[in-house]
Amino acid sequence: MPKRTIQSFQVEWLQVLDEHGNCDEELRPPLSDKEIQKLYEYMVLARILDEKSFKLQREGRLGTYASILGQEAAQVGSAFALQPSDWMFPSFREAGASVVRGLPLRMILQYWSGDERGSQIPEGQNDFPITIPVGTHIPIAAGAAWAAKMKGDNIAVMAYLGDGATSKGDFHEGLNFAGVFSLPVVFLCQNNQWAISVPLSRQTRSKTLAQKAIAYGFDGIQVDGNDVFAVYQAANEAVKRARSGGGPTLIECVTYRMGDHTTADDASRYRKEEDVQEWRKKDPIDRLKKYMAARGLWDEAYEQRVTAAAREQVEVAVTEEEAVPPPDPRDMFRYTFAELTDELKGQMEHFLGGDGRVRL
Amino acid sequence: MPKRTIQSFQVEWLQVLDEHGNCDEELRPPLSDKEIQKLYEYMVLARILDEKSFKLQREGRLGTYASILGQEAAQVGSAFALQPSDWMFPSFREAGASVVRGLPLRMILQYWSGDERGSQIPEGQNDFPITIPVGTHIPIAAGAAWAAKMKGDNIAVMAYLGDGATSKGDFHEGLNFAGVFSLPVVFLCQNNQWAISVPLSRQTRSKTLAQKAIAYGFDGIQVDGNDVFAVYQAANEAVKRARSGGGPTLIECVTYRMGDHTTADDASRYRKEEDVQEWRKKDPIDRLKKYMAARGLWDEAYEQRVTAAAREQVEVAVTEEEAVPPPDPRDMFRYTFAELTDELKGQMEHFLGGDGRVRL
Amino acid sequence: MAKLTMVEAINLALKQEMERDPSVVVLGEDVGKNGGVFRVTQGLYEQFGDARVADTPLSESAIVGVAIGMAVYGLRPVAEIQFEGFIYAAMEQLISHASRIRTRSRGRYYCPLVLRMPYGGGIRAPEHHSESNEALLVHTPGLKVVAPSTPYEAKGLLVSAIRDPDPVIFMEPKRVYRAIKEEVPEEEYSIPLGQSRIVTEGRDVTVISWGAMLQATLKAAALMGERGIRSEVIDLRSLSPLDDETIIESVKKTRRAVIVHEAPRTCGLGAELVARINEKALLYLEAPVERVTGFDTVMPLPKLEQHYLPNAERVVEAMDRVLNF
Amino acid sequence: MAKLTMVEAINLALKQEMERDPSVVVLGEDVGKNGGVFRVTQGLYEQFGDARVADTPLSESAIVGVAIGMAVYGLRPVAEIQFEGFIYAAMEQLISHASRIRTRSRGRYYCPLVLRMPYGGGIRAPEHHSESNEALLVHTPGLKVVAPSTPYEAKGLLVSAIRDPDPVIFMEPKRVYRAIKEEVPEEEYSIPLGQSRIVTEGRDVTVISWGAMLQATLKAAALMGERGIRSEVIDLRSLSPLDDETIIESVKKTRRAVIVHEAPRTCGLGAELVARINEKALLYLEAPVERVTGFDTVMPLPKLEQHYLPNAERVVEAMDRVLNF
Ligand SMILES: Cc1ncc(C[n+]2csc(CCOP(=O)(O)OP(=O)(O)O)c2C)c(N)n1
Ligand SMILES: Cc1ncc(C[n+]2csc(CCOP(=O)(O)OP(=O)(O)O)c2C)c(N)n1
Ligand SMILES: [Mg+2]
Ligand SMILES: [Mg+2]
Repeated sequence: MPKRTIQSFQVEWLQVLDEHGNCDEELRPPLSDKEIQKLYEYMVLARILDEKSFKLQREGRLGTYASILGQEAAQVGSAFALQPSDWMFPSFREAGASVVRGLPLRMILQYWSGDERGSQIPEGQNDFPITIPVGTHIPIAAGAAWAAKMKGDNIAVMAYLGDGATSKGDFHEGLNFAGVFSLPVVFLCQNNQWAISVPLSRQTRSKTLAQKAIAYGFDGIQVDGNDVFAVYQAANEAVKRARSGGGPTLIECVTYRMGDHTTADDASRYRKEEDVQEWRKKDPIDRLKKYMAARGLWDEAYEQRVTAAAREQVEVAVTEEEAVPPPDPRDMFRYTFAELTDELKGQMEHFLGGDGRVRL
Repeated sequence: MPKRTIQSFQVEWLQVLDEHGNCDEELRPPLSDKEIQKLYEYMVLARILDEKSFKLQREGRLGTYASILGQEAAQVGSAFALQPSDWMFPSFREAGASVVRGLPLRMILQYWSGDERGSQIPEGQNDFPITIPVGTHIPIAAGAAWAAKMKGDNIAVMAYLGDGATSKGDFHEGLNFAGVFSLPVVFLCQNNQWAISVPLSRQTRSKTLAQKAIAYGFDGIQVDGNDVFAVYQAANEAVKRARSGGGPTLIECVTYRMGDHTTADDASRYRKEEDVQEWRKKDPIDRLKKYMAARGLWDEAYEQRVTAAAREQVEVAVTEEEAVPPPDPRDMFRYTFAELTDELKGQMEHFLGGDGRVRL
Repeated sequence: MAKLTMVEAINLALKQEMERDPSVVVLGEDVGKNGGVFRVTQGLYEQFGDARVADTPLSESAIVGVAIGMAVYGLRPVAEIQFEGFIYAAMEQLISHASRIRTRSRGRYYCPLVLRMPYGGGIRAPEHHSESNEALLVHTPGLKVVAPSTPYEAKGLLVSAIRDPDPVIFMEPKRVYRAIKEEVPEEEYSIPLGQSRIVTEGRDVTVISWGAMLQATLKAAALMGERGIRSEVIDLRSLSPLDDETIIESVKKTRRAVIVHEAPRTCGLGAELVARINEKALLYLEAPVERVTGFDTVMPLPKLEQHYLPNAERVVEAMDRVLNF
Repeated sequence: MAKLTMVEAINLALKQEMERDPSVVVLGEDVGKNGGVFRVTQGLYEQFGDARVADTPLSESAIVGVAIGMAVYGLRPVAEIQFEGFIYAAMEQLISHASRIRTRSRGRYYCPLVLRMPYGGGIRAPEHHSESNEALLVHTPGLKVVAPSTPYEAKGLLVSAIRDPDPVIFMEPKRVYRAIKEEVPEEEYSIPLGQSRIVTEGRDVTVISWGAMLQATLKAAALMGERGIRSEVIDLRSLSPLDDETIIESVKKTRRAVIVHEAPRTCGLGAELVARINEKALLYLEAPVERVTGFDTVMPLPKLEQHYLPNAERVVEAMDRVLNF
């Protein structure tokens, strides 16, 4: 009579490009030179936008901002696997992924400047606005995936989340739904080791986040999140599996939040500079640069061109954003429902000074 | 450069006593003959109470009732592993476990008759009242375990839950907390295959519920839930581990809800009688009876004694319960806070007819 | 015309809307083969199949979250929360997403979701199965909240709710589910959201209620009628937005008002109605508006529930108070 | 006596209560080494260690659920929800358990839990970081709800909240956190729950507010004072239970009332106050009670928030309306 093993599970780790730029060509995804350069250019653009946003905040020209420094590969590599017809659900720290998706840079700045119009995603672009309550977009993404499946649309949905988000009930419920209904959705977790000041060890006792997929009966994989090839490879496989009816995947990108949590945070209160230093050596852009240089895809002139173009793009976006007239306060009311209710009409009129006061 | 396995997990299955009463004596927990008889007697009492409750409901003498038929071993075997100093958090289908814990049978009936006094657990008995919102007691149990740990109390907490409960966010958040803080708590899941009409396959895509523990970095085990020895063995190990600082365990008892979900349900709408028949052969009481008979611990005279005593106990409880005067409507107000607020005093007085009306 | 219960009327509305519009889908716990614990979705699974009538895992937050995703993607989900007492887990999805996706995205995305849930007491149900939590939802900007009071009303309002481009919480008074039958047309009709209904015209006192409380209210009005008091009974129907016009016009006429609801008194919807009457008709009032409500206590288990729930007697007493102030 | 900010005053109360009573423990996101995102728990981790000042996983529902379990087991947990906009996930634990364990178990178990949360707008924070959702909590029987308005008040009320045998939601107006300093005694004192406070006495009009809105209210009262209007400003303090006596006495004296809150208007706590004034002082009123509130829209992002939040100007206008009715 048995005490016997009835289930076995493995969690795999994928790294293609190590921190010195050494690449396992067998594992390397079949990207063209152009595509590799594109990955690099997106990462550079993401970083320059990030640096600029940080500076603007410090100058009082932007509100609270959440830096993506260090997470460029995780974001760019994963978003690069998406088609425009796929849907993307960001958390709140996805400027890099949004850049790849083609969200106008101006809108990214506009959002962080405290203007809802930054979330008015252009028609035809299947990106959801930023979600602030951690993890709550996960079931929504699953629902969109379910709708796509019902409609027979051949698309995948990608939902971004952090290590902290894995503790929320909505993570569990969303992934569980995705498993039960075998939905075309990829959960892209950027394990950057921190949820504000709370380290991963306080978020879970599990050794990996990838293994959480076991609870839902689908695959999880852990990848080097600073290796854009590994991220792209895993994301691409998962997205294809999703589109072809193979169901969901959880991808854990092991990375590090190099900056403060947001511009409102001071990470030196709770973590040591040495720990951050360790991760500087693993910089995702540096290692791709080394690889490209060795392959002849990168030289100083190229670097100059790429950074200059990125700077230019960012500067234009800043100028554009700062030229946008302030939002119309009537927008508070207008978008509450498809049609303004009598009640809201009354409140708006009162606000506008129906009884003699003018507030605009 | 690696694509390599970094984590491996196994889920084990434990059965000690098969459905024919064959026992693996090596695996059998070291219970005395008296204790084995005690297990049997508790199961018989639980079943007789259950049958009576069902009948009372049909006669209009009890409100909606949730039968435990078929789950006696899972409940009795697990609760038997607890000390009085341990804490127990039932879901809503734990009459069997409550019997073992020594909750006056009268109170079990009183609860299902729609009287809060059935939840006024006797002082000194560390049982939580029944929780109706599925799974929501799980974090509360974790919190009690945390408090016990902080206070240095050498106890374990056992929280009961069903297969349906594993889909709730609170299951996830509660087990995750238990893992992170290595809390002395045992999660005892009775996988009875159904959540009302929703079968297990709609609850999760995972092959076992036990494997969900992997997500939280602690052990899960699947046991034959109709085998009281296996359940006791797993529970006892887990409880001891908890008390000695070894952290939480998830135990999945594979069993079957033989009856309707509650007296308000009609299971024939959604499941086939054949499926139920299959499980009748696995009856937890029958198989222990067979084993005991073979060991000389059971004969007809013993059976008569045991059932007669159980019937008597249940009848006394029914009589007691039905003799209890109806609750005082003032109780609605009295227990809202430690002290009646002025507001509630006013409402109670109004209710009592302060302005001339008498309602009592 | 067939006489239907409210359960049957809602079922018919669902069936017809699903036939009309392939983007209407139903999801929730036990809504499939079992046809819902109250049989409201009976037959839909058989007619429309598993893809459009989906039993879900036991996850209220995800039921709402997933339905939001479906709605955003272009479907018209009708999700069920099995009992109102289990909606709290879904509050984050409702408040933080359903209600504000339109305004957050400045109109790019919106959320045509219907969330059905039985609510209210009086059927001797277990704890959490008898709550009346409309105020939490009415206080949430961006949600519409509807509570039908009769079978006819239920069908017409549900049709409007399903066709509405914004999230609508559809609160079904479970005590009425099978308590009354009414002629309900097989043909399509709809009742616009946002409008209350004058059930009986009268000049002496306005009595406002909704859902199951309408029955107690009408009974009280009849009792008062025997004493020559002509009550204007208003079925609120739309709890959000409120139909101020109907309410205020009536109070201006009767100069006296009583509000009846099951929910706890403090911060219940009754308070808002009093506030609006205060704001728009203060000088008309001959007496303080009376609230007949549940108490500020937890809804008790069955043995005490009849003491908690407003009944005709308590409504009559309140009417007496406003009439004899 | 030291002049402290509200953050410092709350911190001091926590420290002293933890010193006094070893069963007081603090838990929440970032409350440990980081000292809380607003630094309210600063230094506690260093003084009391990891066991009594615990950073938790990012799980609002479990933070409350676990704290309930601790409270039931005999501790006095003070849990933090980082921003009020994240409390919705914990509503099920609050409504279905914290508020009713005492009554469910008829007194066998109870829940001396304090849930601290910063609330309200005006600090240019992201979405969900500026909400004012007290009405949801006040509508829940079995919860006490407190909102201090100044540093002195915060310390005294928090001490009472921690010592209270029932669950108390302690809503901290984050806009006030560092905006004002006040003398706060180092010595132990407490302010009883359930009592409002008359901040300025006056005979012409009663103005009721709480939390951060008290500042705008006082400013308005000062402006009106320049015009010879003597306002009676009431700091509500205890949002549940309400202190009817103080409010009603004042309104009976002034015959005019204005209520100021940040939350959306419909079904906000203001409505309840109007309803109580209506019930207990209708005949004294010279004008409809005015509500100066947030709109029934989602609290906007920073670029529009100043349009949403009541300010002194809007309060003055409302006072003018009740005075010139
Ligand atoms: C439900 C919820 N609780 C708390 C917060 C406050 N908060 C914002 S980000 C954050 C940490 C998130 O950690 P993680 O998911 O790892 O994402 P990261 O910040 O590392 O990108 C917290 C606690 C929030 N936004 N939502
Ligand atoms: C949160 C919540 N949702 C829905 C319900 C209604 N309901 C009561 S029991 C039940 C199924 C529970 O299934 P499971 O956890 O497997 O326990 P079992 O009934 O099999 O013992 C449901 C859906 C509830 N009580 N709580
Ligand atoms: Mg993180
Ligand atoms: Mg079950």
